[in-house]
Amino acid sequence: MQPVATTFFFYFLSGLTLLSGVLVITRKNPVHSALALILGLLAQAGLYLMLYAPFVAGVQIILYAGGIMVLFLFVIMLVNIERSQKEEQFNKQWLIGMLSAGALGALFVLVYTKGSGLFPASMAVPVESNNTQQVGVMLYGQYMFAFEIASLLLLVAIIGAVVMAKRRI
Amino acid sequence: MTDPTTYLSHLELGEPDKTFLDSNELIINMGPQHPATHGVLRVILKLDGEKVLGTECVIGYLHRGVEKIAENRTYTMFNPYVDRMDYVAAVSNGLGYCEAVEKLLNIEAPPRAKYIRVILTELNRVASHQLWLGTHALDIGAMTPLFYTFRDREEILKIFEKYCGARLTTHAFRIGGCQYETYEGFERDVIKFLDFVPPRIDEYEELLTTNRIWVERTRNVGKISADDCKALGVTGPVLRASGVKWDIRKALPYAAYPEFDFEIPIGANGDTYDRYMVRMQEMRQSLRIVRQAVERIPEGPIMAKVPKVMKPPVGEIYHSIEAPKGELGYFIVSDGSTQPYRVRVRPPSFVNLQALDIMVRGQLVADVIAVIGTLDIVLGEVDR
Amino acid sequence: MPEETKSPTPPPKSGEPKPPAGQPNPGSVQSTPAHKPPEKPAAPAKPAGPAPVPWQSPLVSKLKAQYGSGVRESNTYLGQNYLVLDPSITNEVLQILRDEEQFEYCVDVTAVHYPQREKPFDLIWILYSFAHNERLRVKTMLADGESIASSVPIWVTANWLEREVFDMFGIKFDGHPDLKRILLPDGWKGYPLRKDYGIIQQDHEWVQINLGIESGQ
Amino acid sequence: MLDYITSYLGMNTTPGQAGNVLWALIYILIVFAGVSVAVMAMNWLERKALAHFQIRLGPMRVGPHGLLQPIADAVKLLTKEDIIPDEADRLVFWIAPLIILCASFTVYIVIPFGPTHAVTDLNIGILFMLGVSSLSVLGVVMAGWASNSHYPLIGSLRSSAQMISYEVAMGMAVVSAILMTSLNKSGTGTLSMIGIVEAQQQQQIWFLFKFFPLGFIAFAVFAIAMVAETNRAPFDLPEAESELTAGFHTEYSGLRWSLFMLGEYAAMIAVSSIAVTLWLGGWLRPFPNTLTGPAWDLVFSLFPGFTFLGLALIAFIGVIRMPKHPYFRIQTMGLAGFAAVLGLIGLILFIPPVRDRIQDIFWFTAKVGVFMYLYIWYRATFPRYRFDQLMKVGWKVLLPIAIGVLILTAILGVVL
Repeated sequence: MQPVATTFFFYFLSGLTLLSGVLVITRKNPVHSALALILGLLAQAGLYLMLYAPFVAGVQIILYAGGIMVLFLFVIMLVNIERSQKEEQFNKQWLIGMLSAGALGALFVLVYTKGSGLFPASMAVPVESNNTQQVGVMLYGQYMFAFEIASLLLLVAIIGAVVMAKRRI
Repeated sequence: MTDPTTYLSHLELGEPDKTFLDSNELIINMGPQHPATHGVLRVILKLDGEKVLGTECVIGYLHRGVEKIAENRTYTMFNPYVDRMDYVAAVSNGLGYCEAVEKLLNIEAPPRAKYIRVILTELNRVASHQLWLGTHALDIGAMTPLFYTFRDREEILKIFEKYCGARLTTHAFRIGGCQYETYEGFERDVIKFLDFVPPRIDEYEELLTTNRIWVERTRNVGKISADDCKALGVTGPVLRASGVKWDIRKALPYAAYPEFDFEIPIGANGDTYDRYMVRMQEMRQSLRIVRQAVERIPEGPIMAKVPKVMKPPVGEIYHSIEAPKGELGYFIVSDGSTQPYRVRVRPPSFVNLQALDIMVRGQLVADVIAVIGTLDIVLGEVDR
Repeated sequence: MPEETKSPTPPPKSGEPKPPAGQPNPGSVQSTPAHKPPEKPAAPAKPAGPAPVPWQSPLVSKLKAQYGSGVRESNTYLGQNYLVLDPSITNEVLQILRDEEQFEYCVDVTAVHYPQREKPFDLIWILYSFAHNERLRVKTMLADGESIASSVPIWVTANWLEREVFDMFGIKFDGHPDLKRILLPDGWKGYPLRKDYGIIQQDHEWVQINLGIESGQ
Repeated sequence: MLDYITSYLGMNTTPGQAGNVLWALIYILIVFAGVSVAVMAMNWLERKALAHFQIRLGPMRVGPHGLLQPIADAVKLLTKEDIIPDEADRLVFWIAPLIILCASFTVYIVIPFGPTHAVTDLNIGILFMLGVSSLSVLGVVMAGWASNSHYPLIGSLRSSAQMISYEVAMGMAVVSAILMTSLNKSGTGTLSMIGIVEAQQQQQIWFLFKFFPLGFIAFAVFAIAMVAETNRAPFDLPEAESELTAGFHTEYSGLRWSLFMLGEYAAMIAVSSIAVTLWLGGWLRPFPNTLTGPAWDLVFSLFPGFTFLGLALIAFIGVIRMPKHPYFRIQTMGLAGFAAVLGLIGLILFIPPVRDRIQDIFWFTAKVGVFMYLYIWYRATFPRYRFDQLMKVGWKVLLPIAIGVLILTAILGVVL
């Protein structure tokens, strides 16, 4: 499949991601913020597609946009929105925020200038047609250990959430 | 017996379940224009998520002052008014009123009139139960039984219409008997109906009785024990479904009921499913009574000798009958004039509705619908 | 309005004049054989009617022994038993009736208004006993404004029934958990089933404020 | 222009894969229009069939046998006043139906009506379908919240909880079908919708019957979950009329409401298409490997034409049975015209080139039609589940079954 208007879509999706990111933190209404976040996640899924990673894009949509964000919305809807709208939008930790943003920016600049040699070149030639298989082989082959640790971590998180939420089990 | 104070219907009594984070209490107003409240019943629900913590019924939207009207009409003139209370079982209302006044006048309807009364009342019971079944099933989400029951109820209404010209508010009986002799072919029509309707009842049962979803929706929903029923004054199929074998037709017989052979179906658990089964059985028993009555209907007059101007002696009387919904009583006080001094209607729906709160506490919103349906209330009777 | 309340109504239509064959057997329902030749017309109900006869039973004697003159009357009229009690002992007697005499089912609570009387209100409980298959009416007389102990602690069902009595007659019940109007709207003025309340009378003020119309008629 | 048409006819892949943007756009238009028409037809069919289940007639007034009723409804809905409640969140209220509509129509891009009759064939086709259709939950949640009213809120909470729960069981059932695709000679599975059907063709078995009864159980799980996923009876709690009036779209009216309905029916057709693709051999005709040979090919290729002729015959009988009263003249003529159009279509479908190209679409549509009928049948038969029971069925019954089937399928796949 021939990529169409790649540059345009890249800037369009990146811009959309940034815009929705800004909206997430500036909207007073938490539901609007969550919706903006969903938009951002969808734009990211588009970016994954452009990186020839359709499986990741699909998973991004199913899990994040379709699943997790719905739960977010769920919770937001049930809390008292009037109160959250009255509260101050930004808290007083702007200095720390600035510092961490600066550090992140510096990292990005570093990667952008020096990055070409940092990553193995073989990773950059995925084959779109069997992308899914590749992900599977990688996940259950090379990164098996990391994958299992992650799953264990998630299990612990689930148990912890249940313990914390349910005072009486 | 349970401590009565636990029933008192006040929203403050319910406490949200604090075990799961901070539960969200919600007060929801169901009705008076809600599709499942069968009229203009308004129920204020206090919810914890979907769990019901308490309810409060707000009634009276259909109040027409029937009892006040009675005091300003003569005994005969008030007769049609009673049809407007439980309008789906108008014949029963009329029967109760006529019998109460007859008792007060110390007269008795002739046997043929009594038989006609029994036939029509029992047919009316079937019609009322059919309407109940259709709407109840519709509330629980089964659409189709509604149409089936209405189709068959139509046949009963046709018999009513042929007999007295009216379908719903029939005004079929008069004080002292019946005004109309049965029409030509009445027996044939009734027998035809009796032959045709049992398979139809099987058909409703086929759709519901063993339907897993139906069973799950109704079993253990709106449970009420026999003691609670008695304490709350709940009567009719609701009481019987809780296992109390009490039917006024047997306990304190009236009209021609002692002459018929029939059974009182009872349930065991007092849940919605049992009430459903009891009513289904009752339909069959009613048909049995009607068949006996039609086969044995005596010849003779249909009207007792009733004075032109009815002036019952000073005194008071309470007479009740087994209406499709429960005990329908009339407490009539006479001051010796042509107009009743006081008519008090003891409406089964009104009293049964009081049990709603205890029946739905701790259940889910969807069960409130099921329980309102299973109580079989008619707001015309609740509010009078 | 007044001519509405008591109009000299001409005798209403009362059934077709068929040969009467009623058997005047008051108060009891007897088995009638299926085919019975029309009997001789029995005497129609006499205007005088049957009089209440005293009701004798262990229950009555027990109550009389316990409360003496508190039990004003104990009669049977048309086969139906009733007690007339003094308001002060009514609640206790009701409690006894439920606990000891198994009148576990309170059928109805209602009232009647007799404006000419000194104590204008009759308050009536209709009770039923499943065990004895027996009905009983308990009556008491109340003056206007006099209140009486609520019977809700005895029978839960009295809750709404008493509310209705309060709504219609303005009789107050002490200790009722939630005594407010039930059929009429909360802000309504007047008690419609009192005899001095006309048939077309209504709370115009309420109607105008809440319904935005001049009159409900 | 001609070049394009010939290029299409010579195409042996979907326009999306061929990179043929114009044809892809035309396809999108055709699919969009086709689905809209199908939704209207479904609407008529549902009302009519439901009515006959319930001893009623259903729509009879607009057009012969109510055939034009969907059009009348559409006109009514479009011209109706569009009410937005004062307290509603206008932006979200406005976006919600669009999201549902987009989500349920976007999935049609990858539905293969035939080996080449799809807009495109993504290699993550089934994943894409599940992902995009899961987005419609968002629309439901937004609609319920934006209405700023209790009933819609509860409706949307129920609905989203329900859709998320059943998506899990549904996904598991789908995975076991995908696993079956990898059991061919080359040993590589696929997520592509076309690939899945081709795998069934290759293995000469519908996945419904593969590893009997495993395939069948997975299919049953999916068939139940898809009803819940589309909020239809007996899982229509979000719209439980007797409890929540109309659930999440209580406050909607007119055009916006019709968008919800359009989305719902489109989603019904979409999930049925998934079921058909995964288990019922997609566009494959019945018995493609036992009843082979040119003679059988001819017989099966005549089915579409005969079906339409049969429908025409039914319509014609309707014409004959129409009352012979001047009042019904226009209706009779309309029905006769309808019969003629059906007959004409049937005849066209007998022309060999058309016959060959239309066959796949016909079989696919016929299988989807069975599901549509089932939807109506359920609605006429079942009462409604209660919410906790619904959750119980989803999590405690369907999900374990689906996982069990998945594991067994995997084991069998390795062993065999």
